[in-house]
Amino acid sequence: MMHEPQTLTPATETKMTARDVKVFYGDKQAIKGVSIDVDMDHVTAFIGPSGCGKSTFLRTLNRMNDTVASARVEGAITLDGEDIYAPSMDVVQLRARVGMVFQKPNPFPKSIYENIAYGPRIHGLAAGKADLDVIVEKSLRRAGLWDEVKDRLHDSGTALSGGQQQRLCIGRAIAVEPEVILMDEPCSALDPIATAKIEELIHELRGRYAIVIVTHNMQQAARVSQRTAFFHLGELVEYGVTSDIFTNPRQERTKDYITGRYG
Amino acid sequence: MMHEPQTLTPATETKMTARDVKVFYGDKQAIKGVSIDVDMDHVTAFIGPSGCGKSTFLRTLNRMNDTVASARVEGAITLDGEDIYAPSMDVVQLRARVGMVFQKPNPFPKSIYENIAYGPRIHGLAAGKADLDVIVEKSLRRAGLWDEVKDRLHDSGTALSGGQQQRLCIGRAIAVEPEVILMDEPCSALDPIATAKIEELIHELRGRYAIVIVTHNMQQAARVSQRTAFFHLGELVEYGVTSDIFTNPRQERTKDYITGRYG
Amino acid sequence: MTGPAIFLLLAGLGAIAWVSARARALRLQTVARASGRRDAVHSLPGYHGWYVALWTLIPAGIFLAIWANVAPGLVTQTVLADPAAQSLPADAFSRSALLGEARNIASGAQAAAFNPAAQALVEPYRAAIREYGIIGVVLALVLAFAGGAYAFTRVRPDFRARTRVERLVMATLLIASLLAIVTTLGIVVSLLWESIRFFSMVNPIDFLFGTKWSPQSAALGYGNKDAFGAVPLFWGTIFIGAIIAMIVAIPLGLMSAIYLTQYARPQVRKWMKPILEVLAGVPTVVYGYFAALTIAPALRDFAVAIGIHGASSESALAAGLVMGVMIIPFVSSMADDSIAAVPQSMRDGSLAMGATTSETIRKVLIPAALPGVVGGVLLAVSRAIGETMIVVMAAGLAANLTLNPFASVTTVTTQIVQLLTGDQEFDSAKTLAAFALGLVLFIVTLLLNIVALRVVKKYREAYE
Amino acid sequence: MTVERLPTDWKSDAMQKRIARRYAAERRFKFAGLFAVALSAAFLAFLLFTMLGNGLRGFTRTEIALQVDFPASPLLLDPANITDQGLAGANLPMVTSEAAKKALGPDADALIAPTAWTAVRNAIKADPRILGRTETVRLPASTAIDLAAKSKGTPEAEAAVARLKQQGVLSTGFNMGFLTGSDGTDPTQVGIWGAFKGSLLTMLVTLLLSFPVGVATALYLEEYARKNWMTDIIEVSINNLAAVPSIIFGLLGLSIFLNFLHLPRSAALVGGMTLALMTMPVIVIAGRNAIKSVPPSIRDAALGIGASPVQVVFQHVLPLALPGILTGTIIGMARALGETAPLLMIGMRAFIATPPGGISDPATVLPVQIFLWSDEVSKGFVEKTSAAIIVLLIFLLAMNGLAIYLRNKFEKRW
Amino acid sequence: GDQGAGGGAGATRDQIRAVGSSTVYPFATAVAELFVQGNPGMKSPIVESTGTGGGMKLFCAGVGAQYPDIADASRRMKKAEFEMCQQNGVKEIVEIQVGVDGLAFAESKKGPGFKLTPRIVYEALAANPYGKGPNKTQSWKDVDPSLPAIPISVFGPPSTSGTRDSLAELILEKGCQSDEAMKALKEKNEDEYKATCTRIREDGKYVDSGENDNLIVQKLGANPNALGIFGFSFLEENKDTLKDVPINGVEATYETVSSGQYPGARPLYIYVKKAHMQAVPGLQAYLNAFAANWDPDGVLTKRGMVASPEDVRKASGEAVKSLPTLDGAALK
Ligand SMILES: Nc1ncnc2c1ncn2[C@@H]1O[C@H](COP(=O)(O)OP(=O)(O)OP(=O)(O)O)[C@@H](O)[C@H]1O
Ligand SMILES: Nc1ncnc2c1ncn2[C@@H]1O[C@H](COP(=O)(O)OP(=O)(O)OP(=O)(O)O)[C@@H](O)[C@H]1O
Ligand SMILES: [Mg+2]
Ligand SMILES: [Mg+2]
Ligand SMILES: O=P([O-])([O-])[O-]
Repeated sequence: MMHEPQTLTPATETKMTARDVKVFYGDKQAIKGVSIDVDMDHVTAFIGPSGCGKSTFLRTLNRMNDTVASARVEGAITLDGEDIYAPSMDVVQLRARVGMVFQKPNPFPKSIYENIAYGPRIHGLAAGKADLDVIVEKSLRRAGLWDEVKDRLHDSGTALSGGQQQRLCIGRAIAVEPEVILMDEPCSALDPIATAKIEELIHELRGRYAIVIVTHNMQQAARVSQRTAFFHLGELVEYGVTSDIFTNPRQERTKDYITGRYG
Repeated sequence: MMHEPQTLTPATETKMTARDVKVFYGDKQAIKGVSIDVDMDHVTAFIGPSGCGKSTFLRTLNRMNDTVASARVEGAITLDGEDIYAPSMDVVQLRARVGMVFQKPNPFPKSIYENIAYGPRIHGLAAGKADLDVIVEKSLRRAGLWDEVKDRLHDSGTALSGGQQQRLCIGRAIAVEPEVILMDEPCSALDPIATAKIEELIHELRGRYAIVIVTHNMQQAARVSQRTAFFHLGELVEYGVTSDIFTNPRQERTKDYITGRYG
Repeated sequence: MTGPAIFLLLAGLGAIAWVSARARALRLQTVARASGRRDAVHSLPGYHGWYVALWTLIPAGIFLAIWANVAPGLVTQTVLADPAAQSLPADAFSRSALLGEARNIASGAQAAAFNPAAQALVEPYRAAIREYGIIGVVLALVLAFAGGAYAFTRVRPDFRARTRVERLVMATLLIASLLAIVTTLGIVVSLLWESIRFFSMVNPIDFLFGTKWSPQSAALGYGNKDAFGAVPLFWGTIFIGAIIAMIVAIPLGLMSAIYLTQYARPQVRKWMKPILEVLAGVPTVVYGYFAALTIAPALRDFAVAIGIHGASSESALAAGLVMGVMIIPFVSSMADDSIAAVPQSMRDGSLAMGATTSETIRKVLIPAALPGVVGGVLLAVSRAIGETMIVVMAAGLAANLTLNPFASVTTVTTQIVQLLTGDQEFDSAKTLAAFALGLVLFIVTLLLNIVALRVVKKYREAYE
Repeated sequence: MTVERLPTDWKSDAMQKRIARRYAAERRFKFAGLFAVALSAAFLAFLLFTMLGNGLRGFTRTEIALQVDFPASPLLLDPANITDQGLAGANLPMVTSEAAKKALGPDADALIAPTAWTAVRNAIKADPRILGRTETVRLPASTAIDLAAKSKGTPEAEAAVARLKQQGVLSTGFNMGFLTGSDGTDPTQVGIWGAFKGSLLTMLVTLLLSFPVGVATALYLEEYARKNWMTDIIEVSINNLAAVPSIIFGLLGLSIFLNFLHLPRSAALVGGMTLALMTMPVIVIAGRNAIKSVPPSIRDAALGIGASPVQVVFQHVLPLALPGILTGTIIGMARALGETAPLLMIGMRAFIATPPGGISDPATVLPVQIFLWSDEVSKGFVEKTSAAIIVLLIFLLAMNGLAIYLRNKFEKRW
Repeated sequence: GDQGAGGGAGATRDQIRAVGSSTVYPFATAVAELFVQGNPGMKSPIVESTGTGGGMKLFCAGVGAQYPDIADASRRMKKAEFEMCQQNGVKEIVEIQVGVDGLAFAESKKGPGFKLTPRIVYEALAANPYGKGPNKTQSWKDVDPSLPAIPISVFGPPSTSGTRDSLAELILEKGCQSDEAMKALKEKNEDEYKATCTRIREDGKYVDSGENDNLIVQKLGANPNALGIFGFSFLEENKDTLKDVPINGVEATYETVSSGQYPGARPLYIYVKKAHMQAVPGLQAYLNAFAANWDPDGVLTKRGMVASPEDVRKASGEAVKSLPTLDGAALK
C-alpha cells in the first residue's frame, strides 16, 4: 500500500490533496488508504477495473459520499490547504467550488436556461436578471453549447441529445465558477461523435480548472489526461504522468490491466 | 450489408447456420441481415460496441427471443441442417440442445445439486436417483467445480462466489448434454481470477461443443476464441479467424473499434 | 351415494388413471430411448399421467355438475307421482315447503319434521334420491372410464402430453382472468339496467343539473320533477372528498412522504411507515363512529364558541377531516413512489451543485415528481368520493348547497345507502335513484382513475 | 464575449448570511415534515386511545349476587329430567324476579338485567343438584346499574349502586359473554361471537374465491398474456375494479346475486362473493408486483435449459413470488374484513340473535355489528360498540402486522 | 338455511323473517330474543328495520320463502298496501296490535322549555302552510309570540317511515285543520289537502334524520335549541339528557300515551302472512311470545313500549290464537 503521496513535477500548483484516505460502506472497505495530489491546470484520469473504487474516491473529493448513509470517510482531504472534512467547512459551498459531472447526463427536467441558472440562483451569484443572462450565456459558451441552443434556451434540457445534455451538465457545473471539476465517466453513455466533442471540451477547460476524470476507456485516458492514477481493489496502484503510465508502467498489475489481462 | 455467409476454412464441421437473419423489436430493427456459420469444436466470439446487437443475435440461436413479446425474427437458422424456427421444432428440446449461459450468474435459489439436476429432471434424462447423481457429478466435474463443492452439494447455489456461480450455470447447461453452448458476456461480472478460471474452462469444453461467446473484452476474445465476428449497429461487419481480425482487420470500422477509437 | 363419497370415488379413479398411464409411458419411453433418438420421447411420464387423469375426471365431473342440477327435479317428479303426494296442499308455497322439508329429512340435512305431513313423503324421497343417485354414479363412472380409456390409448413416447396438459393449465388461467371482465360487465349491467328505468321516470337533465334533492316529496306523490336534482349531492361529495379531505391529506401526506424518504433515519422510517399505514387499515366504520361521536361534537362546540351560525353536529368538516386523515397514507405512498421514481441522478445533480436537501426537494424533486403526485392525488380523490361509511355516519342527510364547512351536507354514497337501506321503497324512482347515483359515482371514479393512471404511467415512462 | 467575473468570495459576510438563511429554511422544511408525520401518528394514537378508553369497560360487566331458595320457589321443573325445553318452560323469569325482589327490594327488576334469568338457567344446567338447596347465583346487573357501577350513571342508579355495594352483593368481572354471545337487545347480554363467526364465514368464502382466481389472473397477465385487445381489456378491468368504490360492489351484489340469481339475502355466501369481487383485483395487483419482482434471470435460466413456460412459472416463479402474493392477499383480506358499506346493501344488517351455522345462513359481520350498535338507543351500547371496535382492530392490526412481517422476512433483493 | 330452488321442491326456511318499522324493531327483536331463549334449538328470527313503508313493500311482494313472514308497522296498513298484497297473492293477512307508541317531542334538558300545539307544529314545519305560499318563518317566535326567538331546528323522521306518517296524521293534519278552509279542501280535493297539510318544508329547518334515532338524541344533547321528534321509547331511554315537550299541555308519559290522552299516541301492529304459518317453523311460537310479553308488566314495556288498553290486548291475544283474516274494507 502506498501512503506516501505520489507527487509529480514540482512545477505544478497543487489544488487538492488526499492523505491516507479510507472509505467504508458499512463494514466494507472500498478505499484502502489512498494519497494523491490533484494539480491545477491539469486533467487527472482515474482508471481501473469495475468496482475498484474510482467513483467512490472521486466522490470523497466533493463530499458527495455524505449522501450515502452507510459511507464513512477517514483520512485528510484538502482544497487549497483547507480540510474539506473539517466541521467549519460548509458542504454546500464546497460543492459549488468542486463541481461534478456524472456518468449519465442528468439535466434537470427544466428549461436549458433554468438548468444553468439553477446553481447561480441558489448560491446568490447573480445580482439580477441581466446578470443571470450573462452567466448563462458565458457558461453555455464555455461548455461549447451556446451556438447550438441559443435560440431555444427555454426548451426543456431533457429534449437535447445525449452529448448536448452532457455538455449542458458541464455548463451547469461551470456556472457557479468552480475551482475543480470532477467527471465520472462522462462519455460512457455517449456515441463516438459526442464523445469526441466532450474530449475536446475537456481540453479547452483544462487551463482554467483542475479536472479529474474517471474513465473505463484507456484510450480516452491517454487522449485527454496529463496525469493517470490506476486503482485496483480500492488501492491506488500507480500514479504518474499519463504517457509514462501507458508506455512504461512500473507495476505489474498496471501493465496487466493496460494490456487487457483483466477488467 | 453482407448477406453472403462468411464461411471459413472448409475443414471444419458446421453446426449452426444463419442466413440473412433480421430481428425487430417492434418497429425497431436490431439485427440487419446477418449470415454466419457456427463451427463445431470451435469457440466463436461476438464482439462490438454496446447495443450493436450481439446479445440479440445470440438469443436468436436458441429462440430465447421468443420470450420477448415485441421481438420478431426473419431469415433462416438451422441446427444440424434443421430449421429451428420451423413449426415442428419443439422449442423446449431446442433449448436443451443449445444451452445458454448469461452475463450475470443466475443459479436458481435452490441447492447446488438441484441446480444441476433440474434440466435432466424436466427432460427425463435420468432413470433414477443413482443415475441423477452420476449426471450431477459428471456435470460439475466438467464445469471444474466438483472439487470445490462436492462436500456441500445441498447448500444453496446462491451462496457460492460469483465465479463459482457462473461455473455452476455452465455445469447446469452441460447437464442436459447440449450440442451448442451460447455464452453472453459470461465473465463481465467476475473478478480477474474467476475470469481466468472460466476462460480455462472454455478451452477445455471446446472439443466437445460448439461454443459461441459474446464479450466486451477484446483481449478475452483474442485469448479464448478461434473465430471472431465483429458487429456494429446491427450489422455483421467482419467475421474471420480471430488472429486475422485482431492483427489484420479488413474493415476500417473493425480497426477503429479494436484500437479503442469508440465503444 | 353422498357427495363426498362420489368425490372420493372419482379422485381414486383419477389417481389410478394417473399411476397406470405414467407407468405405461415410462415403459414405452425406456424402450424408445434405447433407440437413441433424442426426440423419440417427448413428455415426461408424469404428463402422460395427468393427461389420462384429466380425461378421466373432467368429463365425469362436468356430467356430475349438470346432474346435480337436473336430478332434484327428476326426484321431485318421481315423488309427486307417488300416492303419498296426493295429499299435498294446493298452495304452492306450503307445498314446496313440505316437499323441501321431506327432502331435507331424506337427505339428512334435517333431523325431524316440523310438519307431520312431510313425514309421509320422506320414504318416497329417500327411494327416489337413492335411485337417481345410482343412475348418476353409474353414468359418471361410464364417462370416466370412457374418457380414461380414450386417453390411455394415446399414450406413446412421442405423444405431446405435456403440451396438452399445459394448454389446459393456460386455459384455466385465461378463464380466471376473464372473471375481471365479467365483474366489470356485471357492475355496468346492474347499474345501467336500473338507471335506465330511473331515467325513464326522471329526466336525466333534471337529475344531473337540478339543485333540489328531496326524494321524500317524490315518495309522497308530488312528482319526480323537483325531487331528484343531484347537484347538492355532487357538491357535498366534492366538498367533503375533494376539498376538505384533500386540504388535510395532501400537505400531511406529501410532507410525511418527504420526511420519511428524505430525512428520517432508516430506523425511524422502518417504524413510522407501517404505523402511518395503519391509518389506511382502520375500517371506515370505525372512522365513522369516531367522526360522529368524538370529532363532530367537538367541532360543533368549537364553531358555536367562535360564533359560527348554522353549525351542525353532522358537519362536512368532521367527515372531511377524518376522511383526510384516512387518506394520508394513500397520498404519502403515492408521493413516495413518485419521488422515488425521480432518478437518483437528479438528486445527485442538484446536491453536487451545492443545493441543500430542502432546495433539492422543492426545486428539483417535487417539480420532477409533480405529474406522479398529481396522479396520486387524483386517485386519492377518487377514493375519497367513493368512501361511504364515514359520510353515512358523520356527514348527515341534509342536501345543502353550502360553503359552510360546519353545516351539514350529504353525499352520493350516503344517499345510496339511505335509499337502499332503512326506509326504502322498492321499485319507486326513489330506490332506482340509488342506482343512478351509483352509475354516476362509477363513471366519475372510473374517469378519475383512468386519467390518474395515464398520468402516472406516462410519468414513469419518462424516466425509464 | 462577455465580461470576466471575479472568483466568488465564498467567505464574504453577505455569503455567510445567505448560507445561514438557507440553513434556516432547511431546518424549517425538515421540521414541517416531522410535524406532518407526528400529527398523523398523533391522530392515530388519539383514535386508539379514545376507543380503548371507551371500549375496555365493554369487556367487563357488573353482577349482583342473589340468593335463590330453589326448593321454596314455584319452579315447574322435574329435577330428575332437566332438558332445554323443560328449562324454557320452567317459569324461571318469574322465579328470578321474585327472588330478586325478596333480596333487593321491590325495585329489583330495575336492578337486574331483563335477561338475568338465563344466568339462573345456566346455573341449574351446570349443576341440577342446586335445585335442592339455596344457592347464590351471580346475575348480570341492568344497564343503568352497570353504567353507574363502572362510570357515571343517573342519580337513581348511583344511589342503587351505593346501596348494593353496601349490601356487598355487587361485583365487576370480565364479561365472558361478550366474547361468546351474539347480538341482542340488552347491552349487558350482547356478544360479538355471532358477528365474528359471520365475519369468519364471509372471509372464508372471500378467500376461497378470490385467492385462486386472483393468483391465476396475475400469473396469466404477468407471464403469458400477449399484448392484445383482450389482455388490454382485462388489465383495464382489473385496475378499475381495484378503484371502484366498495359501495358499487354492494349494488352489484344486490342486483345480481340477490335480485337476479336469488341467492339467500343476508347470507355470508353472498357477502363473501361480493367481497371476493372486491378483493380479487387487490390480489391480482399485489400478485403481479410479486411476480414482477422475481428477477427475469431466473426465468431466463429455466427457459435456457429447456423448461416449458408452465414449468418455469409453477416450478420457479410462483414459489418465489408466493410470499409477496400472500402479503397482498392478507392486506386485501384485511380490507375486506373491515368493509361495511357493500354488506349493508345485501342485507347483512339484520338482527340475528344466534350465530350463523353455515355460509347460507343469515349473518352479520363485525363492522356491520359495530354500525348497528352505534345506532342503538340504549347507552350501554356505546361501550359495547367501542369494545367491538377494539376486537376488530386487534384482528386487523394482527393481519397487517403479519403482512409486514412477511414482507420484511421475505423481501429479497436479487 | 335456504336451499337451492332446484326442481319443483321449493326453498324452505327455518328462520322467521320480519321486516318493517324502526319503531317496532326494538320490540320485535326483544321478542325474537325471548323466542330463542324459550325455544332452545330454534334459530333466531331475523328482524330487519326497513321502515314501515319499506317493510310493507317487501311483505306484500309475495308468498314464499324469499318473502318475509311478518311486517312490523308503526301505523295501520294502508288500503293501497293491502291491495298490493292481494295482487301479489298475499291473500290472508293477520293484523295484530302489539302495543302503543307515543310520537314524542323532546328537547335537551338545557332547552328553553317549548310548549307546543299541533297548530304551532304545523305552522313551523309545513312547506306551504294553509296553501298560502312557502313557509317563511325563521324562529319559533315568528310562529307564535308565546315562544322564544330561537331559530326553528327540528330533527325528525324521514318520509316512508311510519313515524313520519304518524306525524302527518296525528299532528300536522290536526294543526292544519285549525283552518276551516282546509277542512273544506279535504272534502273537495283530497290530494291537494294532503299536499298542503302534510308536506314538510325542505329549507333545512326540518332535518330528515334517517334511521339513526340515536344520533338525534345525541344531537339534541349537543344543541339545546333544537327539537326532536321520535318514538316514545327513545325519550324514556334518554330521560337523563332529554325532556319532554308537552303538546296541548299534555306530557308524553306512560299513562297519557296508554290512555290515548296524549295527542301523539298511535298503535303499533304486526302483520302476519297466514300462508306462512304452516311453512315456517316457529312462527306461531313467535306470535305467542309477543302475546306473552305485551302486558303492562311484560318485558316489552320495560323496553319502552306502552301496553295497549286491556280490551285491545285481549282482542289481540284472541287474534294470535285464531288468526282472523284482515278485511281490506276496514282500511283507509
Ligand atoms: N452505496 C454503496 N454501498 C455499498 N457499497 C458500495 C456503494 N457504492 C459502491 N460500493 C462498493 O464499493 C466498491 C467501489 O465501488 P465504485 O463504484 O467506487 O467502483 P468504480 O471503480 O467506480 O466502478 P465502476 O467502474 O463500475 O463505476 C465496489 O465494491 C462497490 O460495490
Ligand atoms: N427487449 C428489447 N426491446 C426493445 N429493444 C431492445 C430489446 N433488447 C435490446 N434492444 C435493443 O436492440 C439493440 C441491440 O441490443 P443488444 O442487447 O443485442 O446489444 P448488445 O450488443 O448485446 O449490447 P451490450 O453490449 O450492451 O449487451 C439495442 O439498441 C437495444 O436497445
Ligand atoms: Mg464508477
Ligand atoms: Mg448484450
Ligand atoms: O320506522 P317507522 O316506525 O318510523 O316506520
